[in-house]
Amino acid sequence: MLQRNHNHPTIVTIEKVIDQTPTVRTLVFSDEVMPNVLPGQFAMVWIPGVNELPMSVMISNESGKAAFTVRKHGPASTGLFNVKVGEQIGIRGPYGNSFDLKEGKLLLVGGGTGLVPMMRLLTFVKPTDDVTVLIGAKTKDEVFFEDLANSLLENNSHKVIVSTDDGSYGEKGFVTDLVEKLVNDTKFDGVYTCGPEKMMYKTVQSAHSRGIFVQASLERMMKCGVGICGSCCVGEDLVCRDGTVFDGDHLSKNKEFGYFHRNKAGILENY
Amino acid sequence: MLQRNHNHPTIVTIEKVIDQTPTVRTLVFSDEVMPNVLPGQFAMVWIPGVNELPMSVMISNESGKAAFTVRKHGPASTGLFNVKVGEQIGIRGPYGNSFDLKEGKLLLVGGGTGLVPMMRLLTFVKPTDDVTVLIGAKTKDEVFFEDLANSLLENNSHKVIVSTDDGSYGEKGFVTDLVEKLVNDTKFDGVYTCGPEKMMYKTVQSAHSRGIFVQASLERMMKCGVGICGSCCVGEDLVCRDGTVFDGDHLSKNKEFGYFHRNKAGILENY
Amino acid sequence: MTNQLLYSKLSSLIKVEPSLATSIGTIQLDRPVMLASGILGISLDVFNRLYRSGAGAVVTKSLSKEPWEGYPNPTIFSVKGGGWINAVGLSNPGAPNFAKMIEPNKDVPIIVSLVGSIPEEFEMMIKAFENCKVTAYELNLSCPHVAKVGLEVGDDPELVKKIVSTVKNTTNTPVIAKVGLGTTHYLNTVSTAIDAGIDAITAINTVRSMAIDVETQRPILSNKFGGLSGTPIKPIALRCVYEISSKHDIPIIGCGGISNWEDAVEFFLAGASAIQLGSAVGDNWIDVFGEINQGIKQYMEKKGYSTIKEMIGVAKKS
Amino acid sequence: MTNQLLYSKLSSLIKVEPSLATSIGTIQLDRPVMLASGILGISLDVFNRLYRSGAGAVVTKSLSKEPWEGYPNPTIFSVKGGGWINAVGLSNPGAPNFAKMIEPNKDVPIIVSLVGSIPEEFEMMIKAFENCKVTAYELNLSCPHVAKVGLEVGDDPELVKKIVSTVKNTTNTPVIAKVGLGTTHYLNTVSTAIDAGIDAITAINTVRSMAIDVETQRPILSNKFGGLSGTPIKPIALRCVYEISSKHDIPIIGCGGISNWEDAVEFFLAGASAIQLGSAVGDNWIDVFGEINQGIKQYMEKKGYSTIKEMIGVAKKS
Repeated sequence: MLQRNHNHPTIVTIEKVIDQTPTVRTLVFSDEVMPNVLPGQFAMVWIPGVNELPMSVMISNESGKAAFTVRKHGPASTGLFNVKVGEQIGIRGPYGNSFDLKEGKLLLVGGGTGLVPMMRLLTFVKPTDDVTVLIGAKTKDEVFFEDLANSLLENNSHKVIVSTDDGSYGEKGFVTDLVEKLVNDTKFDGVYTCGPEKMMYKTVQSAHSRGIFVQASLERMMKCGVGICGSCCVGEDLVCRDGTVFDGDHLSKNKEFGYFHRNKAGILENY
Repeated sequence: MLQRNHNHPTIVTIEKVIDQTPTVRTLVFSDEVMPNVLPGQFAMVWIPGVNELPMSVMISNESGKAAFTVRKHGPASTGLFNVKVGEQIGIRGPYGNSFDLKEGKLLLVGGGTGLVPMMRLLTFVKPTDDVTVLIGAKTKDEVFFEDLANSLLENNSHKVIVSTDDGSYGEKGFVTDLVEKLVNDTKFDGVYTCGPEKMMYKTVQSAHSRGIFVQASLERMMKCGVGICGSCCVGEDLVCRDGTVFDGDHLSKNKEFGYFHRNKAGILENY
Repeated sequence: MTNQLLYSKLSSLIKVEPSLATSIGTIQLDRPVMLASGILGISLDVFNRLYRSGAGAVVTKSLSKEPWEGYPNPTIFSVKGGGWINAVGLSNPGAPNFAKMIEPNKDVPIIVSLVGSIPEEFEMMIKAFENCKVTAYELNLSCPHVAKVGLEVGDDPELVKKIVSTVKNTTNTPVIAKVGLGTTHYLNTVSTAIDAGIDAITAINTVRSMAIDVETQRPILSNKFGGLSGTPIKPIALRCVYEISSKHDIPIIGCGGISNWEDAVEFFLAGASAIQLGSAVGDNWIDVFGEINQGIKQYMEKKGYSTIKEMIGVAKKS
Repeated sequence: MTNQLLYSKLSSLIKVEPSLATSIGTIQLDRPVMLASGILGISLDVFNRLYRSGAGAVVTKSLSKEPWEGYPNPTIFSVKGGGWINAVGLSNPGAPNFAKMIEPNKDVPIIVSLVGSIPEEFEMMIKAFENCKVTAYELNLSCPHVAKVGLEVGDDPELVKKIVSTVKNTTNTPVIAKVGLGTTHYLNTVSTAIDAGIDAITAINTVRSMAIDVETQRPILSNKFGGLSGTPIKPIALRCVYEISSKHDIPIIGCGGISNWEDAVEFFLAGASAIQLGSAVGDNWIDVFGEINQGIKQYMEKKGYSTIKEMIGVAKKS
């Protein structure tokens, strides 16, 4: 094959599709680059004839393979959700920075497909780390990666806590209330979060207000992934190029984080 | 400075000009690449505002420096001949292949600026080699590089023989007659020649007819130096890309070598 | 010239720090390197950041009367052989929304890029900016991948004439026309714009192009066609700047594949008073502005120039 | 289509060796990769060598009525950002001398490229080849750096019409028009040529460009302007082939920056029946023909194509 240009789509074939929930699927593929990306990095994923969207790169238990875990909502994500085994997609990247993983007591807070970078982050923890993973979901049907988190942490002192808003599984209530409680009781060495912006916003507040190191991996609508189109700007920051991972200290000074994102026309919209 | 593209002119400044004869000068410059080219390789030399021409790269006794030894005849070579110390020229390359230097008894036959690759070749001979250098010239005034050849060979068993057509210096007669005599008496391990095409043609004949390994470095009008323009083709060979160095065996089968070259319009002309 | 030479000789002797300030007609900039239209141009916070990073001015995304979503992805990717192809489709929040967004601006020289298909649209849009600090307007007459606007306008001399005259009658702010390689001769568009009173020319826009993925056997862009930018088009853009400056006495802003200080200097020598960066930001991120400013300054010191002006068009004298 | 699919499915099952043969209208070639005009095209010995190396045909240098020396050096160099700029100036031995030179040819499919400014010149030149094996004539209507011929002709519809009709009335050998980006819309030149009876189109020629050396502050080419070739123009050329094949039912030869098998396939998928190589020879030398043929063959095996024809224009179906 000819030399790879990481800003040009490289075509890969989907080898396996795993249903995580009725609306979430993991698509597994082989590639030289994507299995080795850092937690927080993403790829621009082209579904030929449909669309292209930024996706955090999911780990695979098979070496030489990576995956995308997608929830269907818009046309692009639904297009990716519907890709079948043997079909081809294009990938650009990896793009973006990654988490600064501390040692000791770690708290990971993930919601929905925001769990993807959290799972990859777990592959980097040291055996000596004491890791707590919070998985937030609306209801039982939408819970996934709980077993995966436990198996990735089998050699660590760890807790994996699931909370559902309706209490249909695990603890009842918002995961952010759980975060507030945990950071109140425990002095974590690092808190890491990815998921719905409001969830990340509160998690950052809870930790940062107590002087605890916290990082969040932001999600925005993207067109280029390389800092050209500007679609993903949050205040003066570009999620694709300055992020996706930002320190709580930095985010707490950003007027748009937690409140606004831009639509396809670049107009600010409320969360 | 930005990255160098060896097919794009790199500007160098002439630091020293040495008059070799009334019509031949050596222009010395500093460069990272040109001091290390192989014997037979050439550069495309741009004289801003004047022209560009192919030049064999001359050695310099100072490290980190190279030179061009030019005889003024056409507008291009006269333009280069007239470049003063402190003035700038552009260089592309190096281009072309190089001599296959044998060990043992070696014969080098050079005429005029054809001595340039011969001098560089001498820097590659082993102390155990027995080297004979023939320098051919029309008359005394046009003899140069005799002392240089001797000094380059001071650690070798060697002979440097000059012949002038008019006998005004060294032996009288055509250098090619001297070649014929030498290859008749001695079984050389390698014969190398560069200079006027007729001289090279006879030298190749004399050696090749006796089964002696012989190579010649050809000169042709060139525009691109990379095998695009075709100006330098000799039969099916492109001097810039397949040469400048060719084996006597190959040349002896070429119907144009020794007889024809192409003018700027690409029309065959006799030597 | 001899005075200038003498001056630069002197200034090099007495080691005057070269100035990066430049003027494009009546437009005065502290630095000659600006952000090209279409790049990062939708947030005032980002504009301030770019200005701090060394951009002499920022050109906004091309704004239309109404908000536009642009084309579905893929809209941008890099060509294997170098450069980028994009068909974002002029997505923008619309002139009124955008004007509100930049109203607080005090520091950043903002050049507002406008796109439309009839003179009235341009007139309305400019009115929307009456409370904003606008350094200049750049009329995008050369987008290669959106119908009814861009090149379809630039390729229509009558329309160019009408639009430029209307805009010039609407505002006293300097007006720049951005031209590109369309289906007519861009030099005619330039002449028409000059006759209609344009203040400066930006050359050139991206060049209509395409790439096909051989595995899936389809054009990569959702719009199939897009504009080629980056190093591949630099020699074409440089030729256009040289041609315009050889034919007309009009300030020129060079744009097209400039990725380092040497490229920038080439454009000054060809006749550009300032330059714009686009793809270089994608390749080298925001530091590229400072790096290029620095490189230009070192070149000026080496050559004994104390002002950008001394460099402009020097290559035409050879 | 379904038959074709079935056929390719079958052929992939029964492992039919894919064929590289292609036809450009009535022009039949064993291989789809040819040498572009202007490259190495002045010696029959070299033509034979290129043919042995895998070229399906060789296009000669553009020949004029009289011998031309071309411009002084520098005439060719590589751009730092990639690709080549040349202004050789159409140096050539003149049609009569050239015709004599290729008279002995039996094996090599030679496409004779012609350049001129009036129909009569083309007529005279073609007569000079009456004793030669000529596979086709390619009219160079798009040289970007020589006055009175090339683009000045291609940009003049009336002249194009006259020249093409005259040539078609002079010979029964197929006639190809080579177009490029000039000062008018190349698609109009294509339409005009087709109306006048042209048999095929080669797209595209090099793109008018320039480079300036910042040290000596002068254009590098003696002619100042030259034509940009190589990887930089590939996306532009591909777009032109796609546009032509979308608008007209005419055989197309793709040319412009093709440097590997993947590029070649892109052009087939866009609608080209064959392709030409120029700069790639300077970059990778003569082996490039065999390498690209090999790569195309492997692609065809992988995709189950047994003929080039099956690939042509497939990207337009998406």
